[in-house]
Amino acid sequence: MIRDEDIIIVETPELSAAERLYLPQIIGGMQTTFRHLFKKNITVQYPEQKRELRVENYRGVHRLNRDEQGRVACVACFMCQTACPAHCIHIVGEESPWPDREKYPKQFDIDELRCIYCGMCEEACPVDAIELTPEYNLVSRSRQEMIFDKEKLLEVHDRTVDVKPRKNPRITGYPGTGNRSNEQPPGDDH
Amino acid sequence: MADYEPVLLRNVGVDGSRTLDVYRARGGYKAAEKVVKDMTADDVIDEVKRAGLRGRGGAGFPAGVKWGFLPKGRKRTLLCVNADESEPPTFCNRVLMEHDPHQVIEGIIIAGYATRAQIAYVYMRVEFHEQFHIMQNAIDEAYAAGLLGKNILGSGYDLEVYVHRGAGAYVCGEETGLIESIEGKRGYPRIKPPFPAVEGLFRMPTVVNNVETLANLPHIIERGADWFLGIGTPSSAGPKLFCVCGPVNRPGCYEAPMTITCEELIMGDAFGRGMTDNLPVKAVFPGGTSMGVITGDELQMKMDFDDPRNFGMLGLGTAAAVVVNNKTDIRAVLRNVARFYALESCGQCTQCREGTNWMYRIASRIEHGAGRIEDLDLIEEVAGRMGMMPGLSICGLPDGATFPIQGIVRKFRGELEEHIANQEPGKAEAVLSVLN
Amino acid sequence: MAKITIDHRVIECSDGIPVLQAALDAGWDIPHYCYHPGLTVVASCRLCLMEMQLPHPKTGEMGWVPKLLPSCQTPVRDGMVVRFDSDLVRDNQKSCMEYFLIDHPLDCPVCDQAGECHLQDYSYKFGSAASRMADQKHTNPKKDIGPKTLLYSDRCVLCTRCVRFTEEVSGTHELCSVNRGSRQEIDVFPGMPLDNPIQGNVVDVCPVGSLLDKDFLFKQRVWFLDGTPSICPGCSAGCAIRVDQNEDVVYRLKPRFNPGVNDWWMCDEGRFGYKYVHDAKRIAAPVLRRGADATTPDWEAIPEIVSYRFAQHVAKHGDDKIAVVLSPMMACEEAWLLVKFIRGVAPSATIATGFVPTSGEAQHFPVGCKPDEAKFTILPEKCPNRRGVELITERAGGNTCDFDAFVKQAVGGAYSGAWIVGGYPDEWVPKDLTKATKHLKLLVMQDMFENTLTEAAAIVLPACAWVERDGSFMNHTGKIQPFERAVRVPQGARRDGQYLFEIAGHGGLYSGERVREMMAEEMSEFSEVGDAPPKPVHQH
Amino acid sequence: MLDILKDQFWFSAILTVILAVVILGVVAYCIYFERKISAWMQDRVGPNRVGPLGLFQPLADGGKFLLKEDIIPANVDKPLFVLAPFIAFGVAMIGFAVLPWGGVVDLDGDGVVDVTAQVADPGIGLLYLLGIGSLGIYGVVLGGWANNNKYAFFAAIRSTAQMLSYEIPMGLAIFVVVITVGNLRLEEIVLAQIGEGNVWHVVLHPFAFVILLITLFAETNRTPFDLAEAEQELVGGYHTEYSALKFGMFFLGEYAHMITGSGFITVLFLGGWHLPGVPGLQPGDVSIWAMLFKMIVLGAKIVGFLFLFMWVRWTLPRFRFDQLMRLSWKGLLPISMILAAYATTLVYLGKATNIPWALGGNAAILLIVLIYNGLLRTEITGRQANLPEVTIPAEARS
Amino acid sequence: MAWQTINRNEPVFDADAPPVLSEAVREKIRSFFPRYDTKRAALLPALHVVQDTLGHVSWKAMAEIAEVLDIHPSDVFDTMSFYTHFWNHPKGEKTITACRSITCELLGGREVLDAIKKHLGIDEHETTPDGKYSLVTEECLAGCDHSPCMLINEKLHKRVRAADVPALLAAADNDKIDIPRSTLFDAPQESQRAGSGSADGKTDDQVGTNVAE
Repeated sequence: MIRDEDIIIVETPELSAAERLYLPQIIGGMQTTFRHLFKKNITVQYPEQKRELRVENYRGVHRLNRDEQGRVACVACFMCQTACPAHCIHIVGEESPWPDREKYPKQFDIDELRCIYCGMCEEACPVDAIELTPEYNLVSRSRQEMIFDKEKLLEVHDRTVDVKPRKNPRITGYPGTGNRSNEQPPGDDH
Repeated sequence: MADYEPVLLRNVGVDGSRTLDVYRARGGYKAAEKVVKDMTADDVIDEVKRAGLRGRGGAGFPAGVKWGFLPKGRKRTLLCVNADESEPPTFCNRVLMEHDPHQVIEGIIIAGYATRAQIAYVYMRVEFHEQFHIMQNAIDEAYAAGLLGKNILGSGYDLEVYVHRGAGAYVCGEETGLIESIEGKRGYPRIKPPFPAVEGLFRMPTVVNNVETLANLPHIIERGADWFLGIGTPSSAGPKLFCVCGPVNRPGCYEAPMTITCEELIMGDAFGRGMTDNLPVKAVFPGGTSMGVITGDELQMKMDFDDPRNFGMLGLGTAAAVVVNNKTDIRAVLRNVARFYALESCGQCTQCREGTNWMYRIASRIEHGAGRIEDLDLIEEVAGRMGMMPGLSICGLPDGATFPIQGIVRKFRGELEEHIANQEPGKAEAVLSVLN
Repeated sequence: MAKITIDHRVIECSDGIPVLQAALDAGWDIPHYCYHPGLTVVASCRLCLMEMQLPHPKTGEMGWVPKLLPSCQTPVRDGMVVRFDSDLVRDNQKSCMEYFLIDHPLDCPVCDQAGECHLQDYSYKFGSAASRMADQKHTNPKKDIGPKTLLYSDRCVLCTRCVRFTEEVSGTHELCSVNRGSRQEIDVFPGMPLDNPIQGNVVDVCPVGSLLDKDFLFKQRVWFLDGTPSICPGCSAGCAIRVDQNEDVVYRLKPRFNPGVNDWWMCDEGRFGYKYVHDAKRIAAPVLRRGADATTPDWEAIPEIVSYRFAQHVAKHGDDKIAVVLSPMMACEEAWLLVKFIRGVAPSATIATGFVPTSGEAQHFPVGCKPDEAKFTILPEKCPNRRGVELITERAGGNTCDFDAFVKQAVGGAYSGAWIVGGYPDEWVPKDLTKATKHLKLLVMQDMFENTLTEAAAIVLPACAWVERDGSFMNHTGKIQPFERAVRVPQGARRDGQYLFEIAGHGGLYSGERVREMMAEEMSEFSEVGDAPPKPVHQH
Repeated sequence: MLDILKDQFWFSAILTVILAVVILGVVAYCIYFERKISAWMQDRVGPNRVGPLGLFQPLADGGKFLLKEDIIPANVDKPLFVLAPFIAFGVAMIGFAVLPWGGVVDLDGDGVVDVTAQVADPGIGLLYLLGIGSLGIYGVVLGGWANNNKYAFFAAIRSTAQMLSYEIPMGLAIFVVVITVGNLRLEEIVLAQIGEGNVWHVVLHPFAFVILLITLFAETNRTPFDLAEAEQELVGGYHTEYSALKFGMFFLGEYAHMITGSGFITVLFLGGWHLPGVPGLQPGDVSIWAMLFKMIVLGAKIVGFLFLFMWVRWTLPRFRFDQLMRLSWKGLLPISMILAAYATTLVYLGKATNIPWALGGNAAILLIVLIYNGLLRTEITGRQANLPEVTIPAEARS
Repeated sequence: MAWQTINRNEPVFDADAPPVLSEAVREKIRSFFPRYDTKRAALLPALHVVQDTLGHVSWKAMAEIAEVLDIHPSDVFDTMSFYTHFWNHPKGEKTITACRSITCELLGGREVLDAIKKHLGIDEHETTPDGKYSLVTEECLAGCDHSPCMLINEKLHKRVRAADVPALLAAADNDKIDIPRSTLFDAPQESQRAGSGSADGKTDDQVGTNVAE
């Protein structure tokens, strides 16, 4: 519901005679474009040149983290699959073979082509098992290759293990998000 | 009160007081004979009602009124004798059964006759080994003398008395818990209504009375209600057994009218005779732990059914006082009390099952020097959220857990805060972070 | 009927039911764990407490009781006033929810109950955001308490519904609570696991994720599942069930409240008996045989082929040499359509009721009770609609017979053409009937799995499992209960109802309700079947 | 060899071949430059992968156009579907036939003019151009129709309306030149701008030049008038369903059209191959080298216009259709009518080439336009007046 | 570890082994039936008798009690586990029940308990390796006038000091009471106490009927 006081009514500005002729504006615009003809290009020649990512929370290829013992950290809770708006995650859960864990993913597929890289899976994950790495170079020769299975996602983790994706600090620290359980949940600032 | 002549404890100290012969020689079983031969059941109930005998088990409900709740056209009545004395530090029933079992049996006969019960179960806690043998021997004696069994004293009244031993559960001292326990189930208190008087043991109308209550009956019948009312105050009439223990010079069980004060009980010559080493009193649990705590400044409290409420206590309870001297760390007391209820909660109602245990965890953390100031508020709040008074539980056990803990935290908050302030800095956080 | 006031709203309810039940029926979401309408009241979870006005013991005047009362245990009285929306009540709920979670492991992500867990729901609705419990949690072990059930005792809230279920409904007493206080757990006696024919219900009555089904364990998260109201075809009791499926895969069956039939329960046989639905060996396409070669015709051509073959057969051999066997696995509507078709092409064709599979005796629960006192019964007749097809056969009039008679006559060569409907999950064809195929020049076989009859049939039509169809079953008491389609048929197949609808000469899409309307014109029994399934009186 | 060239027919034939090759090349590189210029204007690099500086990009594009699957969707009008791109491209190409590329030429230096550096020099060259130019729309309309696609059809209808609207001011602007010169031969029009007392028509009739320029944008479907292929609302417009070579034909046609249009406006207003005061570019210079020089000059002027086309495209946004119509009918048409009338008056007065008279008239018209725009056109008239008035509460004004 | 699963499908005793309850014991249990309306009510007496006879109530004994009382073994397990008095694993010949009620604790109960632990080298709910002593604690023995106190089997020892503990435990008849015993709940004559070691030879996991602190 929009409150009345939030509505700002903008009136159409009155045009002057010259403006109504449009020509000065057109000429002005053409001057601008002409000037840019001679400006320095800002293009980066991508495969040869690579630029540092300026955004820290760039959302690129997913990775499936490993725990301290090198096992997949995922507990197959399907939260990411539930949160995914593009329905690109497919999990098959199974009883885990390890004594300290109840459930683990027998199969974990992400269709990177379907994915819209919104990062919802990352937010939804209760054990920080799925994360979006800043890796943006994602190419393949077939659609099949772009469906990343568990092994491939773990490989991404091994490759990017040093990168700690930066997350929205407001979201971290809910009780039950693994290692941060003692922090107070957000609440007052709502 | 030195001139008070003990009634209930009159046979204590007499040689062979446990035997039928001695008991009879000292005037025993006259009341029972009078009742079964000359009185109707209603006469007995009226007399007891008139005497205003209030239950000695803790709740103080008038015994005669309780009997009056029995449905009129009932076929059978069962009598349960509550000898499951588990409340720390109460031991007056033990004293009664140990020294004068026949007095209890006579009370059972009178109560049984009044309620027209054919069977009486004496539910005795399992730790009373010696008392069980004494009681059972006395019952055997009574059977042999025709005081129990078929056709008591030729009156045509039949009463079987069975001793049923408990197995270590405080909650079986609650009347419905006791009933469930006799039925061979876990001692879960039942939801009321229906009250046991309507539907109790084996779904029959049942009366549950405390040993001490029953021990009063022969004297009421024998000496009359007026005599009974002449002792103590109108609302707290009759003789009462008081226990006093802890670091006092003469711990024990004493009989007195309910006009004495707590101070007298501890300091009086006829009673506790003062504190060991004359240390000041820090706190007293005057009615068993579950009734709550008073400080050393509140010793003027009268030990009757009403006055304790003015001191933030649940009631008189079992009138067993445990004294804490000022050498004692109040945190240890808190933990001990909390542990008792955590371990004895039956686990039926959520608030009690989880709350008592939570309180114990907090209390033991505080004792180990890892408390936080907010823990005091928390433990007080948790304590406030249980019990039958706000309607949150089936039985009164959580009320009993509430009052001592709330009392300790409220009345000794300064000391607790001081302890917390003086404990090793950061220990609470360290302990909590290890825990989680 | 009593009139009571809850939160200023006057509701009418039957006398003597608990206030909680009255409030639930009237649409309040009253939190509760230990209360279940099918079990005795223990009033131990203390979550449903409300403020109430009760008559004063002495004056008889109505007045507010100063304490909270368990609404599950207080029966309604006329004129009673109850307050649910009050600070006292909310306060209790909030603290109570905190207590429930004191030792709870909070492992919702791996808990199969998450999504339909009342610990979650109530925490969200009535609880507080954070727990103040900072001390170490007590962890109870996970127990394998039976061949089909797991017990996660650390998630348990000790409502003891499961224990009461085994005591009061199944009467088998496997479950018990052990220890006391906060160390209390649910357990079984070692070596006497929870293994009775209706044990699956303990999973349903469990309001939290403590008792879990091994069959469903970790298979799906419940929020992905879509439930469809259905009727169990396992026996002729006609238990109302819910089919939970996701993407056309049935993951589990759950009972639906159906007063007088199955109440809140269902048996394990029915619960786990749906596995054949996803059997790879099912017949998924029609087969047309001419001599040795078999072809798969288009579904569009089927009505014409079938009608033509029957018409030709009637012209050649006469219409009294044709028989139709109606399987008790069929829905009433399907049977009716088939009868209509056959009577259309061959008015004096014989209509026989199909093979009725039976197994053992009726099992009544609680174990050892008298049949008329049973709270739940598993019937020996392992088909859902014997009475339905019998009714339709009877109303069809003309030549009818039962299955044994049909087999005898068929072996004797009384028929030269037959349409036999199977659809049984298990092997069913009697040996004699196989022998009779040599007499049958035209055999239309409608079945789910290959058997000797489908091998001999000229036309094989795939039968579908009940979850793929819609229609109605008539249970052993004669109650007609509709069920809905839950999943789509396997690729290549078509719903029985649809092709029978077309073969019977109707156009458009088949729907059970539409056919029932047609049936109601001649069979009044079917005029009021289309009602929605009864509203669940109790949600969990 | 030379003798054969002296024959106008063979000369024209060879010229045709050369022109076809050159113009196709230019068209192809137009696409390259279009992309390059747009990139530069947006501070990018543009195509740079194929060959040095990306110069082979047009070849790669052409290869792609040739090799891609040529889809003819079901339910299209097949003959028209196939025909439309060829019409669009072909019509744009044949416009070059009448452009006077290099004046007259004396091939062997004998002082006798041998041939005209023009494929054809019809007396009605200008009319030919106009006619052919209008035919260009045929490709668009047919394509849009044949697509059997509602967006394409919308595009076709739009094009038709647009073409119809802009041909009138265009015709009137050309009329100004024609009436001034009094001849329809393009070579003559060029010559009329050269010599004593003659100036380029752009000096004489700047207003007419501007109008012709604007209408040319519309005629060639270039931004800001490319409503026939407005991606936002019409997917791809008339060529939605086209792919591969046929799409390429449309593409090439558009650029060919641009080149034709540029040549056209150069000839009409910018003196064709002439540059004042530059030796070798005067009517008297008839050597073969002068012809080549003239051709280069004309080519340069065309390239200049092409650049202008691109420049405008990457500067201005697309018009809305109602704006497009309003501009034509309410802006260009009245002005061009006044211009035409004024030019006619000048001719009648015999002051057709009198610069002060001509410029004075133009200035007066500009004044009228400004006065009308700035002072008079304050009221909303016509159907717009019936629109409900939006009232804004006083307190909401900020 | 919540994830480690206890398997309850396998029996913890051999069903074919000879019964652990003799006919005399069964008869003793049955003798309680007339006292109560239901057979089940004889469960607590039965458990007392069995614990008296065998020293503890093993799984097999529970199953046999259930058989005698005509109830399900899980009901026996259910009820038995509620009460702290019953042991489902073998206990020592003498059970030391130390009181840790508030009174005893105020008067040195903790020191006594520590002394017992130190002397026997066992912790609460444990049994000495020689099977002689088991140590448990009780919340209150109702002997507060003689605190600190402790029970050794049936004998209540009053005003125990930590220093007395070794001597007290060493005394041979520290569990003898000087009161004529009633035989009501006692084991039938012919059976002897099993002492340590369970009758079915199996030790089971601690589903403990004794609530650990």
